[in-house]
Amino acid sequence: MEYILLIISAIFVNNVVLAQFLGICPFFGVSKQVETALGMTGAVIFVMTIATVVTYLLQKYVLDVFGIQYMQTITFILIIASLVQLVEIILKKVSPALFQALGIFLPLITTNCAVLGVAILAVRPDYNFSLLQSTIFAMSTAIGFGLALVLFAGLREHMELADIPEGMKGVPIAFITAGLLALAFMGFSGIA
Amino acid sequence: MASKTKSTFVNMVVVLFVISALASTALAFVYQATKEPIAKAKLEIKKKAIAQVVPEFDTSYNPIENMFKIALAEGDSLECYPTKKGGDFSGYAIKANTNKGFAGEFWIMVGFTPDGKIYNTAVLEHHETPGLGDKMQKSKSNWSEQFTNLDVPNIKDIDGDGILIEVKKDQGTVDAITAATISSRAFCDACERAYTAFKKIKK
Amino acid sequence: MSKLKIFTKGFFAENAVFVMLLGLCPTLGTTTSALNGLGMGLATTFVLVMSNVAVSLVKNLIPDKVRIPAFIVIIATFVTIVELSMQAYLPDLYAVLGLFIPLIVVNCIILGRAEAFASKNNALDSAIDGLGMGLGFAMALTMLGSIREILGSGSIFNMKIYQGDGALVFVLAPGAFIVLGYLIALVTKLTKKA
Amino acid sequence: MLKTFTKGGIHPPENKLSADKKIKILPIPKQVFIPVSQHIGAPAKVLVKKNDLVKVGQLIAEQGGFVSANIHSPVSGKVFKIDNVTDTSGYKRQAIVINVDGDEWDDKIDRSSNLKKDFDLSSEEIIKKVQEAGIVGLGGATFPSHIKLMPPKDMVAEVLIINGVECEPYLTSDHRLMLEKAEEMLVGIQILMKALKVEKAFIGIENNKQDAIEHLNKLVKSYKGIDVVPLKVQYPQGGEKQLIKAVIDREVPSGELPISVGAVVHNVGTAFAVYEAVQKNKPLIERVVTVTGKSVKSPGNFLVRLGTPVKELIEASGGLPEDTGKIISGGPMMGKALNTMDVPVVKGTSGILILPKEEAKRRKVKPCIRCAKCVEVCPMGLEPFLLMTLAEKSMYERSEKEDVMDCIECGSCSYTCPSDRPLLDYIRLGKNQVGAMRRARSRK
Amino acid sequence: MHQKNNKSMSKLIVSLSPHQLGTNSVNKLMYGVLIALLPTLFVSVWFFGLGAIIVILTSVLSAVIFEFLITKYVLKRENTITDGSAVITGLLLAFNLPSSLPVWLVIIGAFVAIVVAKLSFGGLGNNPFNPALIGRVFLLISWPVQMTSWPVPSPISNKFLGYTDVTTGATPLGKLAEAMRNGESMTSFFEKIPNYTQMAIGNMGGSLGEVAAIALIIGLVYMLMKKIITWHIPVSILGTVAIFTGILWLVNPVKYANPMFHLLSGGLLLGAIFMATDYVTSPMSKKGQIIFGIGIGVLTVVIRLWGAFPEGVSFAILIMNAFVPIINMYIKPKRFGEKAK
Repeated sequence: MEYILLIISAIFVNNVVLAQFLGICPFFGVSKQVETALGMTGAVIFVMTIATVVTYLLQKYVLDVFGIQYMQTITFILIIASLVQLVEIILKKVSPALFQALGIFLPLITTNCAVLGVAILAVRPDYNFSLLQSTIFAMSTAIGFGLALVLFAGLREHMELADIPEGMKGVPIAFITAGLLALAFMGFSGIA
Repeated sequence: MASKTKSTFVNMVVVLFVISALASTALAFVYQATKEPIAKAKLEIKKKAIAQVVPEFDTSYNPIENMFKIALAEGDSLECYPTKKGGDFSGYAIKANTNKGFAGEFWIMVGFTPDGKIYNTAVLEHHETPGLGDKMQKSKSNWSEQFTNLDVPNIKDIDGDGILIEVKKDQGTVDAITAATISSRAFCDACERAYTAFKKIKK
Repeated sequence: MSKLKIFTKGFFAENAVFVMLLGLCPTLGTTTSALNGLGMGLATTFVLVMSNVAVSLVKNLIPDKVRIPAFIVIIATFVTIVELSMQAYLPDLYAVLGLFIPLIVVNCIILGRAEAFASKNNALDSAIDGLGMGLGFAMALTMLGSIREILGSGSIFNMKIYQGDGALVFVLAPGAFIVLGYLIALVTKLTKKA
Repeated sequence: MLKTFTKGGIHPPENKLSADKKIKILPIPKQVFIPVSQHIGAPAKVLVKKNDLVKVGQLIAEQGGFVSANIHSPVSGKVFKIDNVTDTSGYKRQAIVINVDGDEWDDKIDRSSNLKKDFDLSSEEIIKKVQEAGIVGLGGATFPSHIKLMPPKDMVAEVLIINGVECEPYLTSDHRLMLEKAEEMLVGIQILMKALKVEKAFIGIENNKQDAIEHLNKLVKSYKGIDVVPLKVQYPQGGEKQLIKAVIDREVPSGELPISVGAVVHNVGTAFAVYEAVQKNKPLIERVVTVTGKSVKSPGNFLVRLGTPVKELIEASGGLPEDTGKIISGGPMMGKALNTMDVPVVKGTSGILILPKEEAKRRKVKPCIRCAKCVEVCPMGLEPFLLMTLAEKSMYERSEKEDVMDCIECGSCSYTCPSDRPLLDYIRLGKNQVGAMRRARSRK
Repeated sequence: MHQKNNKSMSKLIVSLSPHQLGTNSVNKLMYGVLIALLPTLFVSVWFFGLGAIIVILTSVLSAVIFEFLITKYVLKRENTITDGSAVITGLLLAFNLPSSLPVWLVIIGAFVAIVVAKLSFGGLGNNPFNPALIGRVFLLISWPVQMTSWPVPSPISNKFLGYTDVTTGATPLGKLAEAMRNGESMTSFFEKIPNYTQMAIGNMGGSLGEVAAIALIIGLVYMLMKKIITWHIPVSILGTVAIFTGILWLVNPVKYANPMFHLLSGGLLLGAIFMATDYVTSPMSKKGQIIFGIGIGVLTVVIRLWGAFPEGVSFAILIMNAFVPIINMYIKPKRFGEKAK
């Protein structure tokens, strides 16, 4: 039950994009088409989960042990950057088609602050997460990111066909849409 | 213009290593330099909170150094900061948490006078909804003033559930923040937990 | 490019938020009030100037292939410095900005400027560029923060300007998106005319 | 419960003004115009030249390819010229113009009106006769009929469906034919069955032609294997795929022909033409045309020689009304608007409909409110609103993915749209573009 | 003769088929919806008196005025007032507000509904979210106190002039949320709320248009008869709520309220009949509409029972609005002759 709540909370209630403002850049950058949004979601779920596991272990068994918590930001970001490289290399070999589709977005994940943000949140002392909890937290957060991204991509594809006023076309209307989506997601608040 | 270092393997490793080493050194230095102020800043916050919730006390007896923990249940304990005036205990600042908040756990400091009255309260950390739940902060509204000088031992437990500090909706005496009953209820819960801890000290 | 132009382009022509759409997370996440927006903007400016200078100084020493990791390390170092200093000397602001301080490291503006400007220009120009870009960013954040604070809390820089409650939604996530959306539409319209 | 097709459909006001008007023979005009493209496929090749003398029923243009049809002279007289003439498409196309002189028929044609029931021909012989007579689908599609009688090698026809639906509002030519030439038509059906080697034929008739249903029901008893199937009134039931679904509940797969589900569909008019060709040696030189419209003085059904200018038909039914806004060749749903009354009646002309200005005016187009009514009525299960938007935004790749080519252009979407959006116009544009894209692809 | 003929010919209208159009029109559909809303309008005025009239008039008028001003002066497009959609948005917004809401808040709600949620996207037909609900949720989140003060209804004869001076009380759903949090049993809970008959005629606290179940159902029947909407969305929503709450109730009747209560309380009927069926923001295919309805039903119950807001219909509809493009993309009507894949 505790895990279910954690999952629901991370996906819906505290949606990483719509409530916490993390990962906004890819949210706007990779949301023009549902298909690419789905691909990006896959990549983020993968990177975010692994990154969180690795950084969690690093925090508990290196930084905390040696009392050098101040190295957190620097080590975390390096780990995430190298992980992305690794994913890129693996993807290139395993699924060239997917690589083709995601190639340009993968480097974006490095600067997807949601990945670093979740890694940092997962080791926050007041959460006191276990490794399993951290993993679930990261994965659910990534799914929440994907959910928001895919819904948003659908809405934007829909708007491609709509008659948006000149001044609102493109970025402005995308923000308004995101705002209204966030408004709708407020309905989930308090579920716990 | 100096020529660019070539991307040979040795160069790369050396450069990265040097940069990382420099960065760590710089950080270690800054960390050392800020360690004291950070600790002080944190202490300051705590001191301020304690001073807010208990009557004036003698600075000769440091409540932070004399902090002790009171266990409420297995793995659940609260910190208590006792203060003295003229040699006697004059107040107890208890740092209490609750997980019944609207947005998860929050922390408040509750000060008791030795006779069990709440002297005052202060919010330490919270994630309640801005504009609603955050009205429990003194800076946002005067809602929490109803806890000032609250004579807890003399509250009648109307519904007989053993809980004294409750909002009116739960047959208690506290007016809830409008449209933020959950936060109000959680605040009461934190106070109740602090009071339970206080009673244990008295024993 | 004249020094003045390097400095001013960050305010309008290449404003990070309104035009380039960079650094959106802190833009939305920390602008619940004018003061928070300003604080975040200045913290970012500091990191931006320092990392720009550092990158431009060492640019020739770094082999191309490890350029990005090296830049990230440099940026992360300054971010951590800001984080520690803020914790020490501005604990209240730190409590509010919280997670977004370490996240400056992934703010695309900083790595972007390091890549696009500092790695190709001298230290002075890079510093001016960083300052201009940073202040432009800070300006955008303060603007957004002010609007949200006025609409959401009825105050600006914590000074009450009208009685009663504001529209809470502007303090929350939906309001942030909506205000920024209209703001970008407005800025685009104004700059297009000019 | 009456049978009908299950997906989509509309029920526009029927307006069958000329349903009880007997077929009148229209006098032969002074001059006829015979376009060489009266059918789907390649134009026929002209066999006559200026000043040639021709008889009624004489071959004047021959089949110009596999999918094409012969054309015979509907009149006797002298070839005046071979020139470009505006036809129902609104374009000028090659046509043979004949100045009429008397009414001299080819000797082989049996002009008597007695019913000839018996025939003793092989399938191949029938098909040859049909082909020679230049018979095409008379329901409006004008697909050469003999091709439909020759299923591809790997497919077998199981059932013949005769289209007596006439779902277009106003039109009554098929209705009258079923009443007045029922026996001939039934013999024609038997000939078609023989040609296709099928044992079973159904005549689908919409329930609003009760008299025809009763009449045929009486007669079919003496014809083996033919059944009348009354259908619920619903447009576009006359569409081949819809009719097959309604009568035998089979769905022709997207992009395939009816024969893929074992069905062959012919119009009642075609069945009658087949009778005349096989039993009377009479090629396709005349047809029944309805002239109708609310403002028309005396709406009626006429037996008309092909090539007769539309003007003559209109004169015969009381002249062009004052407030005429639109003259349509065909019905109101799928017909073509004419820009002149000089166009000739051709093999596919089932009716001439005259709409008053008030009804002909285009309504103001309003934004799509996404009410989904077009989706509801589309008999092909398409999403017209989307296809229109995609065409508007020139997104043809997606149009193709959204099955734009399945559209049968029945117009139900435009008819039902509360915002009066010209859905079908844009879908046609999409179809054209996708068609061009496909051709370009296959060239590669 | 030839000349004259040509002249008359040139007046012929040439266009592509079809040449005959149906009698559907946007105005007719919109006015149909308005007629269907009349019974509810009557009941709300009956129970909430002057307050209802003030809120409804303000909402409708400001919606229409905002639509007029923005289309004319900002978008510079053709006037769209006559299509009736702004009136419906205004009326539906009013039906989602308490009768004691200050006029200035009503105006803000109408502004958000019309300007932010509708015209920013290009007006009728382009908005992805239901405008009236966006207006309502915006107000609910911004001014929760005012938005959750529900005047106690009283028949018009008793207290006609009761706009500012009214007693307020919680809605049955608000009371349910209380009871559930306190672990109160349903038996004692049901003693505190109006009985089903009272609930069905609308004698309970709540938004203007949500209280009268019978009036709303009359509207539904009218719209179904006039073929303005089909049954798919309302039935799938109500069915899902009934089944979902029914299962919970069968499992633990002490803890969970019965389906009847859930159907009659709050804005469920108003939402299912008038808000979710909004053409613009609902899926195009029947299958899609059913999925949409089920989604709304499930989310409504989840938010009602476990969320912070006592009523979840508005949020549920808005959340499912966001799913509509995806639903439209993947749930296609079955094509005729579709080949098995």
